[in-house]
Amino acid sequence: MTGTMTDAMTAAAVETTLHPLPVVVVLVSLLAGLAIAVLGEQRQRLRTVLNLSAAVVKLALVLWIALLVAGGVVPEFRFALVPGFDLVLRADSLSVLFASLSAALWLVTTVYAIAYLQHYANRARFFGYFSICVTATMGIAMAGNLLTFFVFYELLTLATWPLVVHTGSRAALRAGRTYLQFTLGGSALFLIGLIWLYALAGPQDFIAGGSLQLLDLEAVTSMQAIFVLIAIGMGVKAALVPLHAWLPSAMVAPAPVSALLHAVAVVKAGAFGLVRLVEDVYGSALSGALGLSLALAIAASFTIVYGSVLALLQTDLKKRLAYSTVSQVSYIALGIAIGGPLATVGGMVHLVHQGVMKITMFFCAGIFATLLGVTRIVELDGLARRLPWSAAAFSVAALGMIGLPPMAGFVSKWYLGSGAVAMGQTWVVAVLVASTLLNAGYFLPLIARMWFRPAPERWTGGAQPSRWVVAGLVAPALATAGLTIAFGVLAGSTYSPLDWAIAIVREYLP
Amino acid sequence: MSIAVALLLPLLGALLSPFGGRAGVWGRRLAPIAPLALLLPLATGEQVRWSWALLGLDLGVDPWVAPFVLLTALAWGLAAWFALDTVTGDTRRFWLGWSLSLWGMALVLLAQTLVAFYLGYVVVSLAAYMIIIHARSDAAWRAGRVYLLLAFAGEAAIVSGVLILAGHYGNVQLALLATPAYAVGLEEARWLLIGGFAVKLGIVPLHVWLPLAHPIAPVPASAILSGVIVKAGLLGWLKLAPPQSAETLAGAPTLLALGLLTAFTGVLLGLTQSKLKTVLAYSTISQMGLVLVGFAALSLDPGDDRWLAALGLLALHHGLTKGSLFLACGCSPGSSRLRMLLLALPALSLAAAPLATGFLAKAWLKRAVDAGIGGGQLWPFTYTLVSLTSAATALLMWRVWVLAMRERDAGQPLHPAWALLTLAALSVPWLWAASSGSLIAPTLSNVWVALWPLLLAVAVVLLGRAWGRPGVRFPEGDIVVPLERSAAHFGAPSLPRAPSVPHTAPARAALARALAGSLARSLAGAEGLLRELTMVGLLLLLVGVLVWLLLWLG
Amino acid sequence: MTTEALALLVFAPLVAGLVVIAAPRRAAAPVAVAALLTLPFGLWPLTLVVWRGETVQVALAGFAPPLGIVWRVDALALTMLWLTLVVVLVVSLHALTSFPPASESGQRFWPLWLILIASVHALFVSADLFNLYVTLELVTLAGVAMIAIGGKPAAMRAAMRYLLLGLMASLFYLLATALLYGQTGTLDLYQVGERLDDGALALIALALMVTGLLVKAAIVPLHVWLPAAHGKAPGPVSAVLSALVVKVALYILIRLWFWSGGAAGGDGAALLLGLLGALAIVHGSLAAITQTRLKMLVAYSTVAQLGYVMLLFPLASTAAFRAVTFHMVAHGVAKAAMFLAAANLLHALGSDRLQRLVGADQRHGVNVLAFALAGVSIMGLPPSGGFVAKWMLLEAAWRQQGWGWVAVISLGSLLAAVYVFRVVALAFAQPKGGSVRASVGARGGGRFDTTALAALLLAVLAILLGFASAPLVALIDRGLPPGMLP
Amino acid sequence: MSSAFVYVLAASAVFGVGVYGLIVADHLMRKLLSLNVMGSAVFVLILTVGGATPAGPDPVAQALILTGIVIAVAATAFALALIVRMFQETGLTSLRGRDDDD
Repeated sequence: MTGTMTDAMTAAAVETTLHPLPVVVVLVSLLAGLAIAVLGEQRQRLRTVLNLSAAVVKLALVLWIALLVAGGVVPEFRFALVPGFDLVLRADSLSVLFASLSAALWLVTTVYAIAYLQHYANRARFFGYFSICVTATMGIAMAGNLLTFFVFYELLTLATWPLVVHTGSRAALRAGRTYLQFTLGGSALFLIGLIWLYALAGPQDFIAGGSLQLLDLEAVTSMQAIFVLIAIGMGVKAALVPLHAWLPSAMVAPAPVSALLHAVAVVKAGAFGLVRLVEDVYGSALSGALGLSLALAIAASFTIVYGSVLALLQTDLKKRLAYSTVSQVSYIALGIAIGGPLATVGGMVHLVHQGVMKITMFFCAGIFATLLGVTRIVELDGLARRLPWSAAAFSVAALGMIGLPPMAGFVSKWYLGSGAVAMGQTWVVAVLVASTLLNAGYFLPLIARMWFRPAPERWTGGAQPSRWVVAGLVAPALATAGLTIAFGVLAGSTYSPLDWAIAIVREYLP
Repeated sequence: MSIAVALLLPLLGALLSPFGGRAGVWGRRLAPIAPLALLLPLATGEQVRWSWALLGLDLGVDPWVAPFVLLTALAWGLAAWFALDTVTGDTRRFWLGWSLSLWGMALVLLAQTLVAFYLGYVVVSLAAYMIIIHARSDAAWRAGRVYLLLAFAGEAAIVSGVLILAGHYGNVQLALLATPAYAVGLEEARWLLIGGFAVKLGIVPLHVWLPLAHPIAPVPASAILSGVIVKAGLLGWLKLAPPQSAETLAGAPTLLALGLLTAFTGVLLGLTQSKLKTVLAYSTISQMGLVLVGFAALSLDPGDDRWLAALGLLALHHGLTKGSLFLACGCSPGSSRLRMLLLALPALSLAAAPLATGFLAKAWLKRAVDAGIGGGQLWPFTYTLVSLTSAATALLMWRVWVLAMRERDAGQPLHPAWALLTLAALSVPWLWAASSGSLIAPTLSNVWVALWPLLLAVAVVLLGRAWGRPGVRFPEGDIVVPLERSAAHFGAPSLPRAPSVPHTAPARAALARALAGSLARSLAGAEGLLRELTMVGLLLLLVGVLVWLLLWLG
Repeated sequence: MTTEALALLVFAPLVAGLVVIAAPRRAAAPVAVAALLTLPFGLWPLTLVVWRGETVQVALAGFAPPLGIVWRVDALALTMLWLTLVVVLVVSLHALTSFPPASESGQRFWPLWLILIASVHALFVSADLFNLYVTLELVTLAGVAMIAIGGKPAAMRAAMRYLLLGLMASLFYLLATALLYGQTGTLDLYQVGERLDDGALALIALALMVTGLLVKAAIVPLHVWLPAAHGKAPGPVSAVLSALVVKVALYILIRLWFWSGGAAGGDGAALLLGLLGALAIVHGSLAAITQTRLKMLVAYSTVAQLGYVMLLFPLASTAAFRAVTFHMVAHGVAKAAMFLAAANLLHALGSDRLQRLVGADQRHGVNVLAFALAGVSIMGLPPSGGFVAKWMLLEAAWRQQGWGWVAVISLGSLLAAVYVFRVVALAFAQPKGGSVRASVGARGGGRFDTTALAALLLAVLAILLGFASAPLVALIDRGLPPGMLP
Repeated sequence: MSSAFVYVLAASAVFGVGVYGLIVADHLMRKLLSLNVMGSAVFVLILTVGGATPAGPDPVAQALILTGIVIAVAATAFALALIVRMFQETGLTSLRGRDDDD
C-alpha cells in the first residue's frame, strides 16, 4: 500500500450544496413502505392511496431535483456511515437520469401492480417490499460514492428477494435461491474490491471523469483486479454472461415484479453501477488505458449476442423477454466501455430507453397471462383481436427493442454504433447488427402472430376482471409505450432523455 | 406546411385505418388523396428542419428527386383508388400497411438527413409486409417470410453502413454526402449500403423475395410494390451512397456487369413462368438491372448531372408503366380491344419501342453507357448488350401478352384508375423530360438503334412458334426453393409458418427439429450448469484465486 | 456519584432478585421493573465520565488491592455494559409476557434473571483476575439454572453438560490465576501484565486460562455444549445467553490478552486463536445450515459469529479491536432479536422444526420480519450494524494483508446468508394446498404483542446500528488497549 | 527439591486425576466429585504459591481459597440439585445418548 494513487479532487465545475432533498427523496418510499407494511392486509383503500401519493410525491421531488441540477446546483447530503467513510447522497445529472426513470416507472408500475394483484395474498407485504425496493433504487441513483452505492445495492438485493418469492411456490423459492446465490456471491466480491480500493486510494467520491489516477505502474494489476471484482459485483445484477442465470429463473415472480426488476430496479442498478464505476471512479480515460474498457466491451458484446441467441430458443414469453433483457442491458455497458462522447451518450440514454421499452413488454406479458391465460409464444396467435391496445403497446416496444426508428431503441443504437465507429471500433457495429437481426428474429414472429394469425376458438384461461382493473393494467402499458415512441420521436427536443444524456456527457467529456 | 401536410395525411390514414366504423372509413378515404399531397412540397419547394424530431429531420424535395415524387404521387394515388374498389378481406390491416408504406415512402423521398431517410426506409420495408401477407394463404405466408428474411439481411447491411456514416459525420446532410470531401475512408460503408439497398431493388442474386412477394399481394399493392417501393432502393443508393462523392467508383464496371446479368436473368427466369403477375415481377427484376446499369454509368462519370436525371427518368417511366401493367392484371386485359390496347402500349413502352417513354429512358441510358465506353472504362460491346436488353424485355412482354390474353373475364370492370395510369405512363415521362430539358428527339439513327432489338425479338418469337418453346419451368422465386430446404436443416428462425409446411419431407423436418433441439438442449444444459451452486462457487473461487495470484505477483 | 452508580448497577438487580424470592408474588413485577428501570441511571453517570476519556475506579469499602476489591470501568467495559442494558431491557419486556412474574414459571425465572444481570454487571466492572473468576462462576451458575428452568429433559441435559464443562473451565481459569498470582504477586488485571515475564510457568498459566475461557466462549472445537444449551433454553434465556453470556468469556480473554500481557504468548498463539476463530466461522455456519430446528440453527449461528471475535488476536490492531468490539455489540443485539423471534415462532407453531415454518409469514409476519432483519445484520449486509462491523474487520484484515482472514470473513457472510435465507424462504413458502390468491378473511401480519415487539425492537436496533455507528465507535475509541498498533 | 515444588507436583497430579475422572466417568456424581477434586488441587496450589511470604502467611491467598471453597460448595450444591432433578425427570444419571426431543 504505497499510496500509488491519489484522488484528483479538482474543483468541481458545478456547485455542491448541502441539501436535504436527496435524503427526502429516498425516505419518501421507505416511509411509505413501512407504513404499508404496518397497516396490514385489510386496509386496502388506504394502502392504495398511500402507494399512489408516495409515487406522485416522489416523482415531483425528482423533478424538483432535476430543475435544481439543470440550474447548476448539486444538492448533497452526507454523514459518517462507518468511521472515516461517509454515506453520501448527491444528485448530479447522472443521478437525475436514473432517478427520474425510477420515479416515473415506479408510478406506472404501482398503478399496474394494484390492478394486477387484486386477488393475490399478502399484498401488504408485497407493497411494503415494493416500496423499499424503490427506496433502494433511489438510493443507488443518489449514491455519491461507492460505499453508499454498495449499501443501497445490498438493500436492493434484500428487498427484491421477497418480491421474487412472493407466491411462495416451489419454483419461486428455487428462483429466489438462485437469485441470492448470484447476488450475494457477487456482492462479496464487490465488497472485497471496495475494501481493496479504499485501502489503496482512500475514500473516493464519485467525480465526473473519475476520481482515481494512476501514478505508479506497480498499482496497475491491483487496479485491474479491483475493477474486475467490482465489475463482477455489478455484472451479476446487470446480468452479464455468465453471471446472468438468475434472471430467467426469476421470471416466476408476479408480472409487476418482473417489470420492475428488468426495467428499473435490479438489472438497471447493475448497469448503472457499471456506468458509475467506469465514468466516476476510474474515469473512461484510465479504464481505457488499463485495458479494462476493452474487456468490458467484449464481455458486453458477448452477452448481447449470447442473450439474444438464447432468447430465440425460448418458447415461454416471459423467458424470452428475460433473455432479451440480458442482451439489451449490456448495451449500456457496451456504450460506456467503448467510451467517447457518442457511445457514452448511447449507453446512458439506453438506461432510460431500455427501461420504458422492457417495462411495457412485461406489463403486456402480464396482461396476456392474466386476461387470457396466455404465457407461451404459440398461444399468441390472433391475440390482437381480443386485446388490440395491449398488443399495440407490445408491438411498439418490440420494434423499439429491435432498434427500429422512430422508437426509442433506435436512438440508443444510433449513438452506440456511430460512437463505436467514431472511436475506431467498427467491430461493435457487427455486434449491434447481429443483435438487431436476432431481436428481429425473436420479436417479429410474436408481432406477426398477434396481429395476423387467426385467433383460437376460445382462450384457455383468464379471468373476467372489472373494467377498472383492466384499465389499470392496460393504461400503464400504453403510457410506457407512448414514452417509447415519444423518447424516439422527440429525441431532439429539450429535456428528452437524449438531451439530458448529452448534457451529462458534456460534463464528463468537455 | 406543405411538407407537414404531405407527411401527416398518410400518417393520419394509417392511424385511422385500423379502427372500425366511421374512423376507419375516413382513414381509407384519405388513401387516394394522401399521395397527391406529395405534390405540394414539390410545388412549393419548401424545406424544413425539424431538429426536435428524432435526431433531426431535414425534409424537402431535391430537384433530382422530383421525378420520383411525381411517380409516387401518380402511381400510388391511382393504385389507391383501384384498391378502394377491389381489395377485400382484412381491410383494416391492409390499409394500415398501405398508408404506413406511403408515409415511409414519403419520408424516403423528402429525406435530406441520414436519420430521416433511414426512418422512412425502415417504415416502408416493414409496412410492405402487411400488404404482402394480405391474402393469408400459405403462399402469402411463405412470401412474407422470405421477404422479411431478406429485408432484414438488407437491413443489416444498411444499418451497418448508416452507423459507419453516422460515426464519421453524425446525422449528416445527405446533400453533403454527394460532395467529394465526404468520401474519405467510407468505402466499406458505401459497399454495405449498395448491397443492402440492392435487396429492395431485386438485384441478382438478392432478388428471390421479389417474384414471391410482388405477385401474391393484391393487384394494386403489386403495382406500388413493383412500381414505386422498389425505387426506395434506388433512392437509397443515390442519397446514401452517391457516386458523386468520388471521382469514379472503383467497382463500377463490376456493378454494370451485375446490372446486365440481372437484366437478362430476370427475363430468362420470367419467360419460364406461367403466372402473369409473376412474369411481371421478373420483369421488374430485369428492369432494375437496367437501373443498376444506369447507376454504374453514373458512377463512372459522376460529374455529369445528365446521368442522374436519366436515372430519374428511367424510374419514372418504369414505375408508371409497371404500375399500369400490374393494374391490368386486375381488369381482365384480354376481354376487349380497348383493354388489349391499354395493355399493349405500356408493354411496348417497357420494351423501349420508338416514340414510347421507354424509348426516351433507354436512349438516355445508352448515352450514359456510351460515355463510359468513350472514357475507355467499359468494353465497347456493353453498348450492344444494353440494346439487347430491349429485345429481352420485348420477349418477356410477349410472354405477358400471351398470358394476359387468357384472362377474358368480361364481368370484371375496366377500372378507370388503370386507364388513367396507362395514360400517365405514356405521357408523363415525356412531359417531364420536356419540362426538365432532357428531351431526346427521335432521329433515324436512334430509332433504328431502338428498333432492331424489337425486330430481333419478333424473329425469336416466330422461331419459337416454329420450333416450340423449350419446356423449362423454374419455380417462383427460383433459387429460394433450394435455399429454403437447406435452411430447414439448420432450424431456421421460426418466422410464422403456414399451418402446413409442404416444402420439407417429414424425415428432413425431423432432422431439422433434432438439430435445433440439440442446440437448444446443449445451451439449456449450459444454463443449468451455470445456475448450479457448485458452479457459481467454482466461478467465485476461480476469481478469488486469480485475485490472490495478482496480489501475490503484484 | 460514580461509586453509587456502580453500586446501583450491581446491587439493584441483586437485591431485587432476592426480594422477588422472598416477597409475595404480586410484588414481583413492580420490584423487577423498578430495578430494571434504575439501571440506566446507574449507567449514565459512568458514561459521562468515560466519554471525557477518564476511567472510573472505585475501591470497595476503601480497601486497596490486592486484598481489597477494585471496580473499574473503562470504555470497553462501558460498551459491554450498554450492550447489556439494551439487551436486558428489551428481553425483559419479552419475559414480562413469556414469564409473567406472578406466575409459577415467573417466580422461578425472575430471581435468576435479576441475579444473572447483577453478575454480568459485576463481571464487566471487575478489574482483577479473581473477581472475574467469581463473577464468571456466578454468571455460569445463573445461566445453567435458567436453561434448566423449563424442566424439559433435553434442557436439563444441556444444562448439565454446560454446568460440568463450565465448572471445569472455571477451575482451569482459577488454576491459572493461582499460578499468575504466585509469579506476580498481584491479581490486578493491569499490574499482572506489567509484572509478567515470559517464563514457562507464565506460559502454562496463560495456556490454561485461555483454554478455560475458550470453553466458556464456546470456540470451536470446544463449543459442543453451546448449541444444545442455547437451543433448548427458554427464549429470553437463549437470547441473553447468546447475546451476553458467551461474550463475557471473550471479554475476559480480550482483557487478558491485551491488558494483562497475554499477547506475550506470541504470534504463533495469536495465529492459533485466529485459526480457531476461522474454524468456528466455517464449522458453525455449516452446522447451522444442516440443522433441522430453528433454535439450534440460531445457536450454531452464534458459534460461527463468535469466531469473528477471535480474529482480533492475530490482527491485533486498534482497527481490528474497534471492529471486533463493534461486532460483539451488533451481534448481541441481532442475535437476541433472532432468538426472541425464534422463540415466538416456536411458541406459536408448537415446534421449531424448520418444516413447520412453511407459510409462517402469513400468520406471524412480525416475527419473521424480526428474524429477517436480524438476519441482515448477522449476514453482515448493509445497512446494518453487522455490516459496519464486517466492513471495519475486513478493512483491518486488508491493511495487514491478511488475505486469508478476508476470505474467511467473506465466506462466513455467504454461509450465513444460506442459513438465514433458508429460514425466511420456508416462512415465505406456500403451504401445501394453499393458494396464491387470498383466502377470505386471511389476515397478514399476525399477532402483534410485546413478545413480537421485543424481537422487532432489537432487530430494528440491529439495523439502525448501521446508520448510527459513529457514537459507538467514538466510545470504543476511548478505551483502546494500551500500546496497540493502529 | 523444595517443599513448594512437592506441593506443586502434588497439586498438578491431583488436578490431573480430577480432569481424568471428569472426562472418563459416566455417572454424573462421579463427574461432580472429579470437579471437587480438581478444585482441591487448585486450592493446594494457591496455598503453595502464596503461602509463605517473609511477612508470614499471605492474607490474599487465604481469602482466595476461602472464597473459592464457598463457590465450590455452592456450585456443588447446585449441581447436586440439578442431578437429582434430572434423575427425577429422565431417570438418567449420565449424559450419554442423543438429546433430541420435542
